[in-house]
Amino acid sequence: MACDCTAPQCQAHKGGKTQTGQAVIELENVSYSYGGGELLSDISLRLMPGSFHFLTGPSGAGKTTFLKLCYMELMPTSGQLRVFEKPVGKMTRDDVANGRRRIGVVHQDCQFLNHLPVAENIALPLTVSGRDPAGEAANIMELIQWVGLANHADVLPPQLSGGERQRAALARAVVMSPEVVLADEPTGNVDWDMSQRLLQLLIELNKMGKTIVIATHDLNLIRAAKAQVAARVLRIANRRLQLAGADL
Amino acid sequence: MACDCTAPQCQAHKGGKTQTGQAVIELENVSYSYGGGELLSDISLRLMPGSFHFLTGPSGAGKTTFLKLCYMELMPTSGQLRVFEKPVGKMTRDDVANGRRRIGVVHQDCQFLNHLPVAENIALPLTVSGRDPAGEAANIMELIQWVGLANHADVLPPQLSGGERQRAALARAVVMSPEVVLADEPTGNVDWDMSQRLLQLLIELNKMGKTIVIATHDLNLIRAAKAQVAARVLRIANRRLQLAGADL
Amino acid sequence: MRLPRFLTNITGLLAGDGHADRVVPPTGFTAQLTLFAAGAMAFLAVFAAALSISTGRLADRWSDELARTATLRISAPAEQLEAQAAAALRLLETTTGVASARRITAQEQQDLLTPWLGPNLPLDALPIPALIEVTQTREGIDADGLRARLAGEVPGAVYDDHARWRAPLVRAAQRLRGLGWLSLLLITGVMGAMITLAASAALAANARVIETLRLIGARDAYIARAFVRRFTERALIGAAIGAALGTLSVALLPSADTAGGFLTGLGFSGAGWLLPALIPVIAAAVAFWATRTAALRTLRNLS
Amino acid sequence: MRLPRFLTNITGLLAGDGHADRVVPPTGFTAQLTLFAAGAMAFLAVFAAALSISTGRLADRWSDELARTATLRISAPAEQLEAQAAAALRLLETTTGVASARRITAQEQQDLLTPWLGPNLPLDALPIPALIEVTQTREGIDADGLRARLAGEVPGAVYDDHARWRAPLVRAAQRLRGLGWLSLLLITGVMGAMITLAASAALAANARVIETLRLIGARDAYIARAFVRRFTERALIGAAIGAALGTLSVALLPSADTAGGFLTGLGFSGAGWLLPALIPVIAAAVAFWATRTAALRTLRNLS
Ligand SMILES: Nc1ncnc2c1ncn2[C@@H]1O[C@H](COP(=O)(O)OP(=O)(O)OP(=O)(O)O)[C@@H](O)[C@H]1O
Ligand SMILES: Nc1ncnc2c1ncn2[C@@H]1O[C@H](COP(=O)(O)OP(=O)(O)OP(=O)(O)O)[C@@H](O)[C@H]1O
Ligand SMILES: [Mg+2]
Ligand SMILES: [Mg+2]
Repeated sequence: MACDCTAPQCQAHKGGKTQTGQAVIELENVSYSYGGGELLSDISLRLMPGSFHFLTGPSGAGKTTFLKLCYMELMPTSGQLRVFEKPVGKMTRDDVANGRRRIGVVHQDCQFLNHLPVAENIALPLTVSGRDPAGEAANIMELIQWVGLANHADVLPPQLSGGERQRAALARAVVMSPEVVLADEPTGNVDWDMSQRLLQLLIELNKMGKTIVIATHDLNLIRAAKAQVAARVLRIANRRLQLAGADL
Repeated sequence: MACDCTAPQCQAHKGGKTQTGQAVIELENVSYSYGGGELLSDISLRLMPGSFHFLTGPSGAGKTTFLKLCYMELMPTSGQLRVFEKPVGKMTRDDVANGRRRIGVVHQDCQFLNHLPVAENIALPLTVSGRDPAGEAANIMELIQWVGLANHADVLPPQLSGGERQRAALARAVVMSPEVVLADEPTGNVDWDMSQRLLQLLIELNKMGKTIVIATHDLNLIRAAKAQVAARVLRIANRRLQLAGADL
Repeated sequence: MRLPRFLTNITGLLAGDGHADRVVPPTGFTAQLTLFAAGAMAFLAVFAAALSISTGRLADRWSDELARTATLRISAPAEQLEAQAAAALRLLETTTGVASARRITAQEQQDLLTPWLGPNLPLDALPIPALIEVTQTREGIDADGLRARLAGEVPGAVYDDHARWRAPLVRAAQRLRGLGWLSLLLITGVMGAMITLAASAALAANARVIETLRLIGARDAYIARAFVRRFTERALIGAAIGAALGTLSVALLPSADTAGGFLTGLGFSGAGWLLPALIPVIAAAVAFWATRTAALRTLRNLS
Repeated sequence: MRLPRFLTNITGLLAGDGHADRVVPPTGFTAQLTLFAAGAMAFLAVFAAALSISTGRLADRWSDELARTATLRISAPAEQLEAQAAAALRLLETTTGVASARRITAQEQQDLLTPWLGPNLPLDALPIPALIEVTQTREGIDADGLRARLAGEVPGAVYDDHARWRAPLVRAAQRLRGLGWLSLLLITGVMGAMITLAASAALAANARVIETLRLIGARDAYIARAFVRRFTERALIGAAIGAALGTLSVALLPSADTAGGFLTGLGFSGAGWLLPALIPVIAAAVAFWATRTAALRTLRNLS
């Protein structure tokens, strides 16, 4: 079973694809608050390997916060969060770093090292995990070409346009072929054709068995994806996570 | 005549609303290059008071660059650019500053002063132009409420979500009731309902005679606007600016 | 309604000496750095100033006292001694460069010689020479000219300008004075460079703020003024604290035995205590200039 | 294809001492600041070290030479003089704290007195006292004990340990030495604080870089190492340049007339010239510690 929400409609949804084994990310009654009132309350969810989820909800609902919990930038204020079957509370800082190498993230505000060329920024996850980017230069270049940055491989990030930054961020997120890709509004600044290309990349990865979560406001993107994979739509509203399926 | 493009189809488009007087921003055979090849070539356009334009084009085409020319962050590498009837080449730095007070801008990467609360950031254009924000506190608060940030007026900008930043940036752009509003992808990170609210704000301003230019990839937003105002769509592709009307 | 706090902020914005100050982030490491650099360098500068003033005073004293006293020794048969001494005193009266000349009394002579000869030696009974103490004016005596005149008029007189003792002491004192000024110069220079760099670093850290302000229509003068005021203030406060602590430390140093007179205590004297007050002024001036330059440089790169 | 340059970059990334270094921005004002702060403070520290070593040497010399010589003056009727002098020398031989004792010859005595008495005084004919020059060991002589013994055995002897002359000179020298060490301490302290602050400021300027690295899966040790290595290097280079320039300046200062012997020139002697090499080591150690602390502090705030 791909999804294990507490929301009642959840049980109706079964994975379109056979999914076995343990959840890669598992939330059990997780709540989160930045200090004021609770932003996310009592959320339960199991992200199975090979599943494809969209995450929607009004601006300020907590989508980014939810993703930050998933890649351990934030720790739940209550509840149990397990990433790759390990409770985050019991992880050392190095465990967290190692876990992140298995999760590719596109942040909403794409941050790069401004003194390194785009290509090196995209290869950075390899570098920091001690792998040799030179050995994978051909793959990296193919990836850069796919996201349409071949002409920008050796410029510095501040010289990229808004959409180019998002594409570079996506390329960096997938360069390690991570088991999970969390993308926060990855197509907010790109045109429709490019967003289809980027979606294609994520669908390809999903077909290889990777878990994909995309936070987005773009309903057209969700429709386009649903035509190709068994994507499910999660919706955050009023501090809760719901599975929103039929209404799309 | 609201638009004076060099593109042939341009002549076919007449303003839906009577527009008189001089163009607020006028480009005459303007080209721009960041140092490599030309990014924008030989662009001519007259933005008339009270006109409403969308600006589209693939990611990296030069939309942001075009807007930067309009608010004088960049200077044309060739051609004539007049802002409020004054050639930018002949402006002093203080002329530029004064000109910008008549132009509200939503930047693609919304920058704020991170040490000042959101409300003060929104009021900043008043402050730096020597006007007294206290005298307009009621108006400012109404604006903050309209963009849905009433609960975030006194938090610091780093604590805003992506969409909240965009809304704060739009509020800051319009707080002075500027004659021109240039918005670069102002709805890339907000949900559909909110984007309608923001569009409403800009349409309201347009009805007051303000000139609006919105760079966006969101075709639904353009459709929604066209249902309400006589909006025209400019498209940047292959270094040229074209008026794309019928195809939407 | 969340209005109240917002209104308070707006009011805060209006109060004080203008809105511009609020647009500059109040804290951060570069702010601390500016404060500390100004403070530490001011502290050191006060020390260096105290050192160079003290050694300057010392050098003056040594040069003056040693260079401006000389001795005339008159050896002659007892019956001629008084006559020759009187002649020598007359001659000295008409010599340019002599401020005063005085016969050393027998008692003084006895005191001087006691360590060597013991208290029991009957000096009065001995044909000991007469000694005249000569104090020179600032211009000094032409020693060779004087010796030539003495050879003619007071044959028994030997003029000793203590050159043998004086030279190394004066050299040493002048050297100390030079080192003092050198330290002061170095430290003031380092203070200036440090404040300049700290201000530049702080300004670079605020490049985004400047850009944002410029893009929403702030004039150069407004932006520059805001930063210049804030940074000048920081340098002034930092240097004032540093200079005050430095002055306090100098004042609290155990004072040297001035009775010994050989080396005065480190410290200022009289109006000299006001000198440290100059240091914050210099620091503020440097900060003003550095911040202005850096701010305008940053602004020049923005259109 | 744009591949070649990209490949070169990747190769550059692999070359040298690891990838980690490249993730730290190489320039910027805070980098310059670290370099300059380390350099300037090292320069001043070398000066302060030279000052304190020179004054230390001076103080040693003065204390030693002055404190360790004394005079014994024996006034006695002519027939007893030789006997008493011999007795005094014997007594001094058995006194603890006496390194050597020597009768001053008549000629030496004459030379000492000439400035006061003239060359013609027939000293041999006079009942002048005998003088014995005493050199003390480092432990010193118990002056009161010696005087008591002398009163019994050599009634005509007066022991003069030059205390009257010595005290202010020794005080002055020790004071100079103290000031030298104080300056060195102050400047080293300021150097440490400055490097710490500069490193913190530079690290704060790189907070984004650290955050980005941490979020893409870099381990703490990797990030800290990259920054620590870079900053330690900067402090080391800056301080090495500063110390070298300082040493050069000290060496180039016109050397004082050591023949005068009163105040030696500012400078190091012998192995002392190696002392400035310590300063970059201290600077690097401070930078290492400061950067590590600041980096780990920054990282602790990130999950
Ligand atoms: N660091 C923070 N401190 C305090 N509050 C925060 C912080 N970050 C976010 N918030 C608040 O938490 C709420 C949710 O933020 P979040 O970024 O998760 O929203 P989102 O769903 O991603 O919105 P958007 O679609 O606009 O990006 C927002 O109201 C925001 O103001
Ligand atoms: N400062 C710069 N220096 C050099 N090249 C730049 C700079 N800024 C932008 N560019 C390049 O100019 C091109 C156009 O950039 P621009 O930001 O105008 O695109 P855009 O149409 O706004 O794209 P997007 O929809 O992705 O925001 C891009 O290819 C970008 O890489
Ligand atoms: Mg978000
Ligand atoms: Mg853009």
